Amino acid sequence: MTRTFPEITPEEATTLGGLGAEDAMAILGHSLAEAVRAAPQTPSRAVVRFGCASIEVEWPVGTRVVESAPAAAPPEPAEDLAAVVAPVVGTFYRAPEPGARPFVEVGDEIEVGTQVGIVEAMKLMNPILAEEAGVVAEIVAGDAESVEYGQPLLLVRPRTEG
Amino acid sequence: MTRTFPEITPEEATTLGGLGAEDAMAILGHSLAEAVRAAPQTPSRAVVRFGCASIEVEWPVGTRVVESAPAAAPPEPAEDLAAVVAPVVGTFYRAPEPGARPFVEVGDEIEVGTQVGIVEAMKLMNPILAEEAGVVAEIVAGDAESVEYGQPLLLVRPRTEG
Amino acid sequence: MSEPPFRKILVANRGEIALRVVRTCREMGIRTVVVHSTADRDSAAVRLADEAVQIGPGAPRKSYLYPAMIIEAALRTGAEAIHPGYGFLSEDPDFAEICDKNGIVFIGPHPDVMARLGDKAAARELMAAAGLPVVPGSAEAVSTPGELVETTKRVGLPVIIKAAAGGGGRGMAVVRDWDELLPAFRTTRATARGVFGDDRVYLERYWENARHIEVQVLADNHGTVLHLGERDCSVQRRHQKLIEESPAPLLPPALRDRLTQAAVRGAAAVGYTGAGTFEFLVEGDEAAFIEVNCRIQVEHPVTEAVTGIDLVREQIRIAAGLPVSLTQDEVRPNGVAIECRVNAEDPRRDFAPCPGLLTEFVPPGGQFVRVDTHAYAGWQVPPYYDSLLAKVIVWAPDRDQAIARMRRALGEFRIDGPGVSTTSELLQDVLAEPVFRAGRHSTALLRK
Amino acid sequence: MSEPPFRKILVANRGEIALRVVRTCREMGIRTVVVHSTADRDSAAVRLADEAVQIGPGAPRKSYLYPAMIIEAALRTGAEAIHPGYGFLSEDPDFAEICDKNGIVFIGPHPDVMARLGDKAAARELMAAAGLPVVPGSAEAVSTPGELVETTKRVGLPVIIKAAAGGGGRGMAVVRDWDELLPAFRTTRATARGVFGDDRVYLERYWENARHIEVQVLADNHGTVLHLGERDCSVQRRHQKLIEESPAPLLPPALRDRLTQAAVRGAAAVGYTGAGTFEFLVEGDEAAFIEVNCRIQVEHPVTEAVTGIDLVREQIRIAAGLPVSLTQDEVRPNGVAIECRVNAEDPRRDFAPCPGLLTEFVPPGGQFVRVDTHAYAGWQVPPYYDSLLAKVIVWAPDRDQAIARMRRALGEFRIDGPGVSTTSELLQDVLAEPVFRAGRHSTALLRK
Repeated sequence: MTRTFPEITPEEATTLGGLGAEDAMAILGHSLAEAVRAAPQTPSRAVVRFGCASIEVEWPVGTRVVESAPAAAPPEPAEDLAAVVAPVVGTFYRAPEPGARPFVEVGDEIEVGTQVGIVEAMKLMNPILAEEAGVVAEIVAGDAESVEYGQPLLLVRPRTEG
Repeated sequence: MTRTFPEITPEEATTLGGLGAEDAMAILGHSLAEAVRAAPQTPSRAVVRFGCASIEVEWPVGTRVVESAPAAAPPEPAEDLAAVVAPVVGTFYRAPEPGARPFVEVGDEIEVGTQVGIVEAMKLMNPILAEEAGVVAEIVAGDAESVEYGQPLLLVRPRTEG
Repeated sequence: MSEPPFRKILVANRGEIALRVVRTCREMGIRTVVVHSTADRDSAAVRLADEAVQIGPGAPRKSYLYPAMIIEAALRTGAEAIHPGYGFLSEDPDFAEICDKNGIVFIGPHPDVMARLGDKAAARELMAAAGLPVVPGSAEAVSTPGELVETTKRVGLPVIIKAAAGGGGRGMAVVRDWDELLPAFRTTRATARGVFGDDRVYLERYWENARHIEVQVLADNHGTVLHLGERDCSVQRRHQKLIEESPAPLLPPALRDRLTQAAVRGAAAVGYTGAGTFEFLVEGDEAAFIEVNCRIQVEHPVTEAVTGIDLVREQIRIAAGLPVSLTQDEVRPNGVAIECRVNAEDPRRDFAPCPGLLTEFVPPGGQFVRVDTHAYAGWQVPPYYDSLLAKVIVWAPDRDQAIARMRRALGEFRIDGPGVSTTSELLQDVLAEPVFRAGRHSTALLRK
Repeated sequence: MSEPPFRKILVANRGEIALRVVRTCREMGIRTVVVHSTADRDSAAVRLADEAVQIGPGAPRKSYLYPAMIIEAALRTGAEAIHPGYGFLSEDPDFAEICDKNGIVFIGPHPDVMARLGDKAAARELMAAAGLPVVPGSAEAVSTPGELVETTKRVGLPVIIKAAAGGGGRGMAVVRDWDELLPAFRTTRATARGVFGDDRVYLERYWENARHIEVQVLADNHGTVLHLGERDCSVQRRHQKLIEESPAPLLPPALRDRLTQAAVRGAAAVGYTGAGTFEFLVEGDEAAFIEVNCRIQVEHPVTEAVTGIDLVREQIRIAAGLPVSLTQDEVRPNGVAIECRVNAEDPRRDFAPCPGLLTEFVPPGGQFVRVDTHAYAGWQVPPYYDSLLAKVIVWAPDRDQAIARMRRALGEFRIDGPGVSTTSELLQDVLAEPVFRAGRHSTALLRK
């Protein structure tokens, strides 16, 4: 009766920093509550962890027998999008040059290492490469927009492993 | 039902990338509350951890099992003693004069208005009268002790009303 | 209210000094941009600034020591000038030059002046040539064991070996015996290479019982060089200043005049501009120049308290080409000021920094007490930076009252948090020490 | 360090002034006893004091206004003197006399002097006799409608009717029309009876556009009477001071001299001792005495900031029979100081006090800013007392810079809590007001 939620490593936690750690944690916490509410039966234990932070709940085993719950369809899992963040302060460009086709569009399949944009800083063009394979879900930074270190540029729905 | 979880080092604790710890804890606490509220049953144990700080709640097993509870003797209620407090700053005396018998002793039955002591302030003898009927349970201020406003002088076990 | 000298200034620092600079900018009607690492996202300076730009992760190399990111942030936000605070890039001539090349005013001396004074052996030569007394030592960096032994013979033991590019008490070793000489030389060079990326070291006579006295100068681009009196920073732990005060207790007036005049002469000789500090060692009637700090100092508030001059304001005005706003005659130090540095360090673990969550943080207040701090209850002290939590500065008409006031102020400071310890008790012990109260202490005070 | 003038002082007050007094006592090496109500059990003054005695419930009548309890606490703890702060029993000659009878030094003027100056009509007579200019008005308390009308005819409308025993802006009414006169008379008397237990009222000419200027004096038992310059307290809301500053802007030097000399002369004439304040109205070149405050004032820090003198320290020294610690020549006011009172009041509900829990409380800090406050995050503002949360005092070399500094300081003050509002925004609005910035405002500023 143990449900596992994806663990996030401290390294990921910091790279997600740009996404807003607060938001991420709120989402995770919400997910826990949602999962508990959605489950036909009280779990024996649930863990949510974000970097060094964790929430952990244990329920006594077998105390509540749910007599009538029909086998409901499993809840749609919360969308787990990965953010590609700005590695430097600079200007984000979606395309290699003005007027050219953007590196990627929403819906594009990308691989690890696919260039998804440029951040120009101190006249240097820093290519932004995907660190995860998947599908571009949303492009959150505007073209030619000023970005800070760690700011999300686009969101990727990671490819599911099977 | 208790498991041990890896300890989080201070180094890991700081990898949350600047998220205010207060905010983090607030968010975590919220999530915990939500999770508990969401479940139809009380958990046996819950832990919230942020770095070195943690909140840990355990629920006694079986407290909410209603149908099988035998008509046990009602639990002894937490002793609800009433304090007689000093109405002024001064010196507390247990007896009307040095060497005389104290107004009351532990175990004495007292009525509303029974004099239980004196607090001398500005050379005025303020009689201390019981405001509740009952039995003297303890005399907490020493004879000739300096007392503040509101300081308990003696404790009374109120007479039960039936 | 007159026009502000700049419309927008970028603060390239963190902690209390970033907040300090933002405060003066606000008072001058100048908008501020604070650049910060991810670890400082919730800092007091970021909260108070008009704009904030996150430039990198917690590690200083990738944020506060990363010139390109800072310049980029300045260009992007339209900042006209950069205030570097102290530490980090504040004394880096290359950074000052990059600012210049990008059309941004660096609030500090000219890069050439900084470069010349930044090499401590060279600075000593320069000041000796300007007629300042210098500690006997190596004329230049010592690079071979032969030079080392020869110089040591000449100046006599004990000696101190220092990194030419060093600062903040790091990269220093005191040698009292001949057989410690070569090992100390090797260690210091290794440290210097590791910490400052420059393994040059120099050597000077070590004064066991010297007092550390420094002179604050202000110099503008119009030929004015003022001094704002001296500070005594003799209470040090491993070359880290703990307590600073002005004026220096028991300093003979003639010697005080010699030091302040030497500083003014030295600053004029190198074409210094901005706020700077000339550091000296004093033992009895002897005094010797050690180095120049080309920036605002941690302890500048004691000078502000006795003179009433906002030093950061003067720095900004000078950088904008304005003249210093007063004359030497108008600088009239009054009373006594003392500063104590309250660090998050654990005295039981040899003063190791102890970052962590501050659950309680109530600084002292009231009459003649100033607190410069970026900390607040609920703040997580990050592990990446120095351990300074707060500077407590008091003023009083005389030194006895100032010490009593400081003891009162430290006594009411409430700081708590899991695992957080501070230097407050050590400071209070020093303030109660008879030799300190008599003003007869030297840098040896905490060496026992 | 010299022997302290007392070994132990009892502080018969609460809030920021109790903390203020405890701070000076600590600096002087004097032990402190703070008496407090149940509502102030967790107050900052109680925390900092050496001893605390709970003397009654939250209601002032049964605690801070209950002489027997305070005396009992003093005798019990062996306090040699009582500092009454401001408000409560600070100007009560009976209380001063009870102290005296019990062998306890009351830190304030002699009871007779307080009694004579406490009756405001009598005080005006006294000062007129000493050659001070007084506002035209009733020579004594006005007790019949006939006297009322006659006096009003003589001084001319508008007039202000004031409780003889009043203070703090209560028991006052301005009358602009004849038909308002009798109703105002009745109301004021009723208020005076209810609030002060004394229905005597007097009447004086009301100056519509006057400035409120007061002179701080210090007088000892050795015949020395000093003045420490003046304060301008013209920014008032319903006779409650909001902003105070020193020196008074645009006050002609000759008029300043007249006022300070009048205060010194008046203090000498009545045999005043301790710290006291002579209040005047000023309109153009005309000036008139209004009253004497026989205690430390809320706004004393502005005088401390420009003179460097700890007024509470002088009060204590004088009460112990010591001479004032400096001469008139040594009093050299420097620069400009401004104080703003940050009250827990709701501007949207006509500035009704709003007690409650402070969830966030981060006072400003940094250069030349002083904060006197007893509040802290997590503290519950009790409903029984005045709404003062904090006094923010700034110093600067000139008034423009002082205003800019105050705006900065108020801007960084973080106060939050469910239901807690403050006067901070109103203060900032006043600071931005052109007429205030020009120093041309009068007590009419907030009357619109």
